[in-house]
Amino acid sequence: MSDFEPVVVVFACDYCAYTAADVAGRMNLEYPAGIRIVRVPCTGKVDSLYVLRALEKGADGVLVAGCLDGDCHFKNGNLRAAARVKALKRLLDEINIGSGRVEMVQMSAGQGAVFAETARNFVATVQELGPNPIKHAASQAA
Amino acid sequence: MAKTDSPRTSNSVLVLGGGIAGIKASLDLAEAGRQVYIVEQKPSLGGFLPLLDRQFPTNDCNICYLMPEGGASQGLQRVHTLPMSHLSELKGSVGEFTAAIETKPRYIDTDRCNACGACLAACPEGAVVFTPGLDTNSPTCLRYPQATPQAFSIDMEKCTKCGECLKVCHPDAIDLDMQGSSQELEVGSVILASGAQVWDPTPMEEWYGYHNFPDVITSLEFEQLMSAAGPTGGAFQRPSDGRRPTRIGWIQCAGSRTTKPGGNPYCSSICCMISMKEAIWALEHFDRDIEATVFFMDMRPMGKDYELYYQRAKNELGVNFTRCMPHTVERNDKTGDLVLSHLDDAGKLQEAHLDIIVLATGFCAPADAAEQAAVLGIEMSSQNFVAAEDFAPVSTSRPGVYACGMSLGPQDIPGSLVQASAACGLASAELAPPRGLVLAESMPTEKKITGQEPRIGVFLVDWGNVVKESVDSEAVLQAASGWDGVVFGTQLELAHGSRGLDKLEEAIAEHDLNRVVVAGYSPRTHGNLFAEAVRRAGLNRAMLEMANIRDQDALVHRHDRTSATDKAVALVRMAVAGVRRAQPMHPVKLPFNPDALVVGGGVAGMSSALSLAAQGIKVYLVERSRQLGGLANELFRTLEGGSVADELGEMIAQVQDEPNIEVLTDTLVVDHQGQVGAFITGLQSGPGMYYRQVAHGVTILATGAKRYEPTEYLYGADDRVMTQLELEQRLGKGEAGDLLDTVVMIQCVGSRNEQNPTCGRICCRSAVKNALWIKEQNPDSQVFVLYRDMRMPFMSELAYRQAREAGVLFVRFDPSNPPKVSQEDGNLEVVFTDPILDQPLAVEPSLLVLSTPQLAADENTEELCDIFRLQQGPGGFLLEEHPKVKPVDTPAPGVFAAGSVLAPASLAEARTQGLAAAGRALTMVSKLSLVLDNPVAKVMPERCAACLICVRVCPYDIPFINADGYSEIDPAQCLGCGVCAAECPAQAIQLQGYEDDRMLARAEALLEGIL
Amino acid sequence: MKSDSNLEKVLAGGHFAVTGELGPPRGANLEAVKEKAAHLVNMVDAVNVTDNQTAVVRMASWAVSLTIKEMGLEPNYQMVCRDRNRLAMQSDILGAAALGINTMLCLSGDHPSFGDHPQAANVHDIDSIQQLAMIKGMRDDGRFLGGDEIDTPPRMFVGAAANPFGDPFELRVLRLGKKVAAGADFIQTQCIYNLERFAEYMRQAHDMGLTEKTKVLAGVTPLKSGGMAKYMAKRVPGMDVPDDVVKRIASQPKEKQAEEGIKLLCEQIEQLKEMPGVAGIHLMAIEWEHKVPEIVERAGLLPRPKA
Amino acid sequence: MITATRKPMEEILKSVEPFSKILLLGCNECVTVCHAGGRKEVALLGAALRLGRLQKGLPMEVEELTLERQCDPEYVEELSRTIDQYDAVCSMACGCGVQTIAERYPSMPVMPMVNTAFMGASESHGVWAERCAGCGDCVLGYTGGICPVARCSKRIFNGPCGGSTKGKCEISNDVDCAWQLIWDRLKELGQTELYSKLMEPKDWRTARDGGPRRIVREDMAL
Amino acid sequence: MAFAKKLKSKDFCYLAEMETPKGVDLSAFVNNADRLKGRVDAVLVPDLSHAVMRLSALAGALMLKDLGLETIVSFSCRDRNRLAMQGDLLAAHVLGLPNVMATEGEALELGDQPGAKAVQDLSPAEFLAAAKGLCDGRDMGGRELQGPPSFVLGAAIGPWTDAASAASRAAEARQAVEMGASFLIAPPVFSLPDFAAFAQELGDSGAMLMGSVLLLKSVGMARYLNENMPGVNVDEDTIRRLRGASDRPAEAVKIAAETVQGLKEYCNGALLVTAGWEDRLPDILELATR
Repeated sequence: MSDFEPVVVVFACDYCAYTAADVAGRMNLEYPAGIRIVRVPCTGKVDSLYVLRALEKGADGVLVAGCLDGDCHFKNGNLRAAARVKALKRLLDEINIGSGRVEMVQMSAGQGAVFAETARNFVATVQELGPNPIKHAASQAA
Repeated sequence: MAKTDSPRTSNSVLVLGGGIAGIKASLDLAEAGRQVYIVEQKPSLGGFLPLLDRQFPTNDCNICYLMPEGGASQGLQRVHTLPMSHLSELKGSVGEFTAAIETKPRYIDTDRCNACGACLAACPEGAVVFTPGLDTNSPTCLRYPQATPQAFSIDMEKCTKCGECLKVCHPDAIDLDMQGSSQELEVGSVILASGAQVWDPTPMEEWYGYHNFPDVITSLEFEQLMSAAGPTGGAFQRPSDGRRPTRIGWIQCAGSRTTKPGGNPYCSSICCMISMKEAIWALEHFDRDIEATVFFMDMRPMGKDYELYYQRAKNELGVNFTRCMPHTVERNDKTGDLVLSHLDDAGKLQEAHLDIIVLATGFCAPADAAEQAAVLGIEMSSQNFVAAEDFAPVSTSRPGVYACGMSLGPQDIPGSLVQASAACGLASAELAPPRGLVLAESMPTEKKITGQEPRIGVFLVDWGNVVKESVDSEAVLQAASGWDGVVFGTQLELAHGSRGLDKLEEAIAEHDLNRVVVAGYSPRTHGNLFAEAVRRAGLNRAMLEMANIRDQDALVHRHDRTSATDKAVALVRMAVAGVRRAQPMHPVKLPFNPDALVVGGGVAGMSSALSLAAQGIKVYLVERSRQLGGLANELFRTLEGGSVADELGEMIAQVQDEPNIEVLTDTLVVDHQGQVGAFITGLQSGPGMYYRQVAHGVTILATGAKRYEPTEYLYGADDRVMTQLELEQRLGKGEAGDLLDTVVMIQCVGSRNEQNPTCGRICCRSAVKNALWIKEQNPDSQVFVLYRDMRMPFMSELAYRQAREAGVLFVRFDPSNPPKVSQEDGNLEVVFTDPILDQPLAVEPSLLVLSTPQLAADENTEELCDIFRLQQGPGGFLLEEHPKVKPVDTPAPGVFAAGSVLAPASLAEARTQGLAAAGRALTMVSKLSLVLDNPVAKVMPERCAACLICVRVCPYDIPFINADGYSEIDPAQCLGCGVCAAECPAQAIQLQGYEDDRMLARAEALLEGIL
Repeated sequence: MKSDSNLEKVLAGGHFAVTGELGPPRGANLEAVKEKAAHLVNMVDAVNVTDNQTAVVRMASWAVSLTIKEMGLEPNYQMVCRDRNRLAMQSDILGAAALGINTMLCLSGDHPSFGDHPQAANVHDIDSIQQLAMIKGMRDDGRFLGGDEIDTPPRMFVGAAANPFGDPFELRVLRLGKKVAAGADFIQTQCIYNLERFAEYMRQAHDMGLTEKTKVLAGVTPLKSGGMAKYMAKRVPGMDVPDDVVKRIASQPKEKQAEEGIKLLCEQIEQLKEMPGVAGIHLMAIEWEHKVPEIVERAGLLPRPKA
Repeated sequence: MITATRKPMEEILKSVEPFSKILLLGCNECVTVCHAGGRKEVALLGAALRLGRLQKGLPMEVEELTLERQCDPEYVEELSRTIDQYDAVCSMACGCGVQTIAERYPSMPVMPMVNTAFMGASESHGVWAERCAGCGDCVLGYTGGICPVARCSKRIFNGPCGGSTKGKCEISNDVDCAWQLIWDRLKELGQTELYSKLMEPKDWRTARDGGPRRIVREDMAL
Repeated sequence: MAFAKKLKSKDFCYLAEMETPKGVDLSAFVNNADRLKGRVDAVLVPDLSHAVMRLSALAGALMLKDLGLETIVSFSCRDRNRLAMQGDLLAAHVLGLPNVMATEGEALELGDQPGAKAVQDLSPAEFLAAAKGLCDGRDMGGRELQGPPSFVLGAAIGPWTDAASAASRAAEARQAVEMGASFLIAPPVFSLPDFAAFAQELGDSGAMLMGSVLLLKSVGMARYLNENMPGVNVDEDTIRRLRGASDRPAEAVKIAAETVQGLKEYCNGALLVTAGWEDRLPDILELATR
C-alpha cells in the first residue's frame, strides 16, 4: 500500500489550527499533499454531517482540528467538536468504515510544527488503514 | 512633559517624512479621525523599508502590513501625500501652526501616470526615476509595488528634454515644463519623521577598502544583491568576477562606535541584527554551502527576544561569530581574496580570507538635518538627531513638534512604530477633539445581485512568484475555466499593490462579475485587503472567497509540483463552489464607549492615562499597590544624570490632578468581559475587597515586570553583595561611601543563561550609569565591570566610552568560565580571567554588584492573560499581536500593552510604549460606533422547532425564543462561532459564510474526482 | 377472631410472638423444604414463606405454605405485587384460604432488575397497601376489589412489612399508619440492628396510636460473620447497621464470629422484649434454619404457647 | 414530548438490505427536539446509510425529506406524488408517524429508524428523562406534581417501598426515588396531609390496559 | 424567625453576604438574591461596607425580606452616632429585621468618600449594650421606651495574627456573648487548622460561631490578601491549585466550597463572602452542601 496517498480533509478552526497551517507553510514545513484544509470559525461549527459527507465523497480520513483545551475562542466549541467526533467514531465502526478515519486534534495558532507533524502522522495512520473502503465499492459499482 | 495651552481648533497634523515611522503616525492619526499631510522629499513614500527584502526576527517580509495600501485602510482618504516636497517655514505655535510647503516639479502627472515604465525604457539619459534600489533606475526592481504615489518622476538634472519619453507616454502624463509649487497648511501639530541616512563608508575607505575593492559592499547593497526582486534577480555573484562566493564576512560597527574621522561615536543599534539576518539568509540561499562569519566587538541584539535570535543563529543555524577588533581590509591580488586583518580576543593580529565583505554600516543624521531643525526651530543633539529626554522621549524643544523613528536615532522597525504611535497620541492632544467623524468611505453602492446567475472571476495572485515556483498556475486557471459559473480567470500581476487591486476592480466591471475567487494568500492575512477591493468594485464584501494555495499548498509541497498543482486546483474549486453560494453580509453598528481602562500605574500606564486624558477621554487607572510609579520608584537618576524622582513625582502629581483620570490604587482586576467598545471589567479594591465594575471601550495593560532575586555570588549571604538597583538606592541616599573602594560588577546575572535565555536589555546601561556615579562620588575607587557583551545602544555608547575614560575597567568573561566569588574570614574575593593576559585575577572588592534583569511577573502576567484571554511568550512576558508590526497591540481587539509587561524596558521605552498604546487606543476610541462585520448566525423561522437547543448551547446566551415562538439571534451580539448551527436538529440555523449547503459544497468540491 | 391463624391467637393471647422464615427452593424438590422446615417445628408461631424473593424464580409460595402446614407449622403466605395483577392475586388468595392457609403478608416485591428475569414485565397493578385493603375488603366486607360479593369470603390474618430505616425517615411511621389504616393486622419489620433508632420509631408509632391497632413484630437476623455484617451495612438498601455492631462481630476471630452474632442477637431480643409496643420478633434465619432452635432457646422464648 | 433514539446501525442496515432506493423521512416535531429524527439526524443517517451500503458494495440511493409532522395525514399527503419512485420509506418519526405513513401508503414498506421511547422532558442539553407514562388518569395533583407511575420503578401509589435509600431508588443510585421527591415537594408545598390519604387501586383502563385509546371531541368531530 | 430557631438548633448555618448596590438599580441585587432562596439561612447585609457610599443596609435588607429571605443587618459604628444607631435599631425591629450586629467599619481612606468624618460614637460592644438596653425597655439615655423591641444580636470577631491576639479576640468574643450576642462571625478562613485552634481557644461561648469564607477569585487576590490583610495566609498549595486550574473562577468556587465543608467540623456556620461575584453563591452552596 506504499503508493496509496490518502486524501484527508481537515476542518480547521480559524483561531488555531488554520493559523497553525499557515504558519507551517511559512516555516516551509512539509506534509503530504493529500491534506486539504477547510476553514471553519470554530470546530464547534463542524457538523457531524460535514465529516460523513467528506467520507462519502471519498476522503480517506478526516481531521477536526481545534484549539487546545481551555483555549477555545468561544469557550467550549472544541469540546463539543470532540464529543461529536467521539460519537462519529462509534457510528463509523458500526458501518464498518472504521473509527480510525476520523480524529479530533488540538493545537494552538503558533504551532505550525505541530500541525505538520499531526498531518504527517495522521496520513501515516490512514495509510495503514488503507483507502476508504467505499472507493473500491464505488469503482466496482460503476 | 510640559502641558501646552493649545487653542485646539485645528484637526490636522503635518508629518515630515514618509518612511515607516511617518507612515505609521499618519495611518494612526487618520484612523483616529485626523487630517494628515505627509511631506516627503523623495518621489514616493517608503523610506528604507522597500530596500529591505526581509526583516528580523521573523525573517518575513512584512511590507504589506506596514505600507499604507496593505495596512489599515480606514481613514486612508484623510492622508494627503505630498511627495517631492519639503517644509520651508513653520510659523505660529502649537495648535495653530502655519506650515509653508515647497513642492518640486515631478514632470509627471501622478493622476495620469499608470507606471507602465515606457518612459523609463525610452529615456536615453536615465533621468526617469521610480524605485530606489541598488540600481535606482532599474525598472525591474519592483520590490516596492505599493509605492505611493504609484508614478514615475523625472530627474531634471539629467534630463536633456529630448522628448523621447513624451512619444511613448500614452496617458499623456509627462509635462517637462511643469513648475514647482508652494502652499501653506494650517496644522495643529507637527511630527518629524524624516529619518536618518545610511552612513557612507567612503571617508573610511582606507580602513575598509570600500570603493577600492568591488567585493566590499554595504549591508544595503548586500540586501539588494540577494533579493529575488533585485537587479541580479537573486543570482548572487561576486561583483568583481561574477564568481559564486563561498566565504562571506560581515564587519560590524563600520563607521559606528569610533572616534576616527568620518565615523560616528554612537552605536547604530540595529546593525548586529541586520548582519545576523543577512548571514542566516545567505546560509539558506546557498543551502548552507558557504561560510558566513560576523566579525564583531560586542553583539548587540537589543530588541525583545532578539537575544534568542542571536543564540539560534550561533547554535543552530551555523553563523560563525568572531569576536575581534576589525582592523583593515586588503586584497590578495593573486587569489582575489579579501583579507581582513583583526585583533582577536587575546589581542593578537589575525587574518581572515573572504570572498565578500559586507560592511555593517550604521546610520547617521540626514545631511539636511540641521537645516530642517532650524526651519522647525528645534534643538538637536551633537550628532544632529533630535534631542529627546527619558520622560519626553518623542518630544522636541518646541511645543507641538514631536519626533519619531530614526530622527531620534538609529533603531529598528518596532521601535519606530512605537514612537510613531506615541507621537501621534501626543500630537492628537493638541488638536480639536475629533467629533462627528465622517467615517463612511466613498464607496459605490452595492450592486443588487440577487437572482443573478453566478458570474465568477478567478484571480491568481502571486506576488513574489512564490506560488509559481511550486504550482503550475496556468494549469490551475485552465481547470477553473471549465467550472460552472466561472466566466473569467487571470493571473493578477503584482496584485498586492494598488495597481493589482485596480486591475481586479477593473476586471470585475469589465466582465460583469458578481463573485470573486482570489487564489494565492491566506484569507486570514489578506482577506480584508481583497474584500475591500471587491467592495470598491461595487460588490458586497462577502462576494469574495479565497483559495489558500500559498501558505497551505505552494509553500508546503514545493518539492512536488504535480501534487501541489492538483491540490491548488482542488482548493480553487472549493473556493469557487463556496463563492457560488455566497450571500451578501451587512455589518452591524453599535455605540462605542470611549472610556479607557489602564491596568498598572507605573511609568507606562501613567503615560497612557495622561495621553488619553489629555484628549478628553475618561480613564480608570488601576494600580495593585498603594502608590503610583511602579518600578521607577526605586530609580534615582537616568544614564544622562537626570533626576528620576523629580520627573516621576511630577508625573504622579499630574495624574492625580487630572480630572479625567480616576486613580484606583490598591485595586486588582478580577474579571473581564465584552468586546472592544463595550468592555466590562470587575475590580476589587482594598483589603476589604470592595468590588465594582467599570464599563470601558479600550484597555491598556501595563502591569510591569518583577526583579530577579539572585541566588548567585553569595547574594543574601554577604552584605557587600547587592544588585544594581540596591546600589543605586545607596548611591542616591549617599549611603555607599565606605563601600566604594573597590567595586566589582558582574553582568548577566540571571539572564542569558539556561533558566533565562533572554537578555535583560537594560542592565548594561545600569552598570555604566552606576559606575560613572561611583567615580563621581569617589574618583579614587577602582571599578571593574565583568561583562559578556556591553550592550550600549545609540548614545549610551558615549557614556560607555566616558566610563572607560574615567578609568572603569571593563573585563570580558566567557560564560563557560564565569567569575568565581568566595568569602573567607570575612574577606570577599572575586576571581576572573583576563582575556588578554589569559591569567586569573583575584580582586577583594569592598562591594560586589550584580547586574540582574527584570523578569516577567510570571504569576501576575499569567493571570492577566487568563482574565484577558491573552498569551505569554518566551520568558513569560506578554505576547504582543506581532513583535514587528504590532508591538503594542495584543491579539485581543481593543486591548493594548505597554512597558515591561512586554519585555524588560528602560524608562524611556516604558514611557514611549505607554504613549504609543494610548495612540493606538485613540484610533479606536475616536470611533463613535463599533462596526461588527463578523458572520452571524441566522434563524430560518419556518424550520425552527423551538427546541431550545441553540439557547442551551450558545456560549454567550444569545439566542432566545421570541414572541412568535421561534429562536431569535441578535446579530449585534452573535460572535459567529456557529455552535448553534452545528447543533440545531432542524437545520434551522445557518452561519453566514458557513451555511450547510456551502460547507458541503466546499467539501464536495475539494474531493471532486476522487470517486 | 378474624381467622384461624395461630399467629393471631398467640398475639391475641398477649404472648410475645416469634415468627420464622423459609425460602422456597429453586426447583421442584419438596424434600429440601421439609428438611429445613423440620428445624422450625415447635420453635416459632408462624413461618413466612417468601414469594419469588429478590425477584428470583422459586417454588410457589402457596405450595410450600401448604407443605409446611401439613408438617404442623403455621405458614405466613407472602404475596408480592410485582408478579400478579389483581385478578391473579384474588384468585390465589381464595385458593389459599380454601386450602387452610390463614396468614398472609403483603409486599411490594424487589424490582425485577435484581433478579434472574430482568426482562420480565413489572406488573404492579396495585401496590402493597392497596393489596392489604383488598384482602381486608374480601374478608370483612365479603367483596372483591371490583365490588362483587364473595360467596364465602377468605378468613385471612393479614400483615404487612415495614422498614423503619428506609428514606425518607419521617415518612416511615406515616407509612406504617397507612398500612394500619389499610388493614394490616400485624407488621413484620426489616432486620433491626440499630435499636436506638427503632425505639424512636416505635415511640412515634405508639404516639400515633398505631401499636394499639396492630401488632409489631421486630425483624431480627443473626449476623453469621463480619463479612455479612459489612455487607448488610453497606450493600442492602434501607438497612441500618451501626458501626459498633459491625465492629463487634468483625473484631472477633473468624471462627467465633457466628457465636458472637448469636450472642448479640439474644441481647437484642432481650431489649426488644422490653420495648413498648413490640409484640414479638420475626426471626429471619434463612439458610440457618438449623440454628433456630438454639437461638430461640438461648433467647428464652421457649416453650411456644400452644394454640 | 415523545422521545426516541436512533436504532443501532446494524439493525437499520439489515432492515434496508432488500432496497436500493429509499426515502428517509424525518419529522419536525418531537423527534427533532429530542435530536432523533429532525433534518439534522436525517442528513446524518442518510450519509451513514449511503456510506454503510457503499462499504458493502451495495450502493443505495437515499432521498432525504423532513415533514412538518408525520402523524397528520395532511402533511403525509405531500408524499403522494413522489412516493412511487422509492422501494421503501425509512421513517425517523415516532411510531405514530411510521404508522401514519403505513396507513396512507398501503403498498409501501415503512421501516422505523428510531426506537420510540417515552414521553420525556429535557433535563439538560442532550439529556431527556421520562416524566409521563400517559396513564390517562393523572394523579399529579395528589403527588406534589411528581408522577409515581412514570417515575417510581414499581409504580407504587402509596410509596415509598422499603428500598429507598438516601433519596435514591433501589434499582440504581442514578435514579431518584420518586416518593422521596414527592414527599419533599409535598413538604415544600405544605401539603403533607395529601400523603395520609390512601390512594385507591388505579383504574388501568384509561391506560393502555383498556385497549387502544382514542380521544374524540364530540364538539369537533362531526 | 427561622434564623433564631436555627441558632438554637445548633445545626450548621449557611449565611451569605450581599452588598447593596451603589445606585438604585436593584436588578442584579434582586436577581442574585432570588437565587439564594431556600439555600441560605440568612443574608448578611453590610452597612456602607468598605466605606463606600451605597444603598443603606436597612433598605436592602427590607428588599431581601420582601423576597422571602431572612437577613442580618450589620451596622457600621463609623457612620452614625448613638441617636441614629438606636433609631435605626428600632426601625429594624419594626420592619421585621430582628437580626442585627455592628462592626467598627473600615477606614474612610480606603473608601470613596475619604473626606467624610468618622463618627465612632459607639463601639461594637457598646452597640450590643445599647441594643440590649432597648430590649429591656430603656434607651442609652435611660428613658423608657414606648414599647421595647427585640433582637437577635451578633458580633464580628476581629482578625488575629498569633496565639496571643487569638486569645484576646476570643476574650472579646466571649464578652460579646455576655452582652447578648448569640452568634459570632469570624474573619475569612484560609487555614482550617488555624481556625480550629481559634475555635478551641474560644471554647463553648454559648453563641454560634460562624467562619467567613471569602471567595478567592484569583491568584492576584490571594497574594494581595497575604500581603495586606492581617491574619491571612493563603498557602502555596492553594495558590498553586488556582494557578493550575484551567478555569480559575470555577476552581475558586470549589476551594470556597471545600472550606465551608471543612468548617462544619469546627463551628456552627459559614458566612460566604463573594465580594461582587454573588452570582457564584449558588454554585458554592451547591458544592458545599453536596
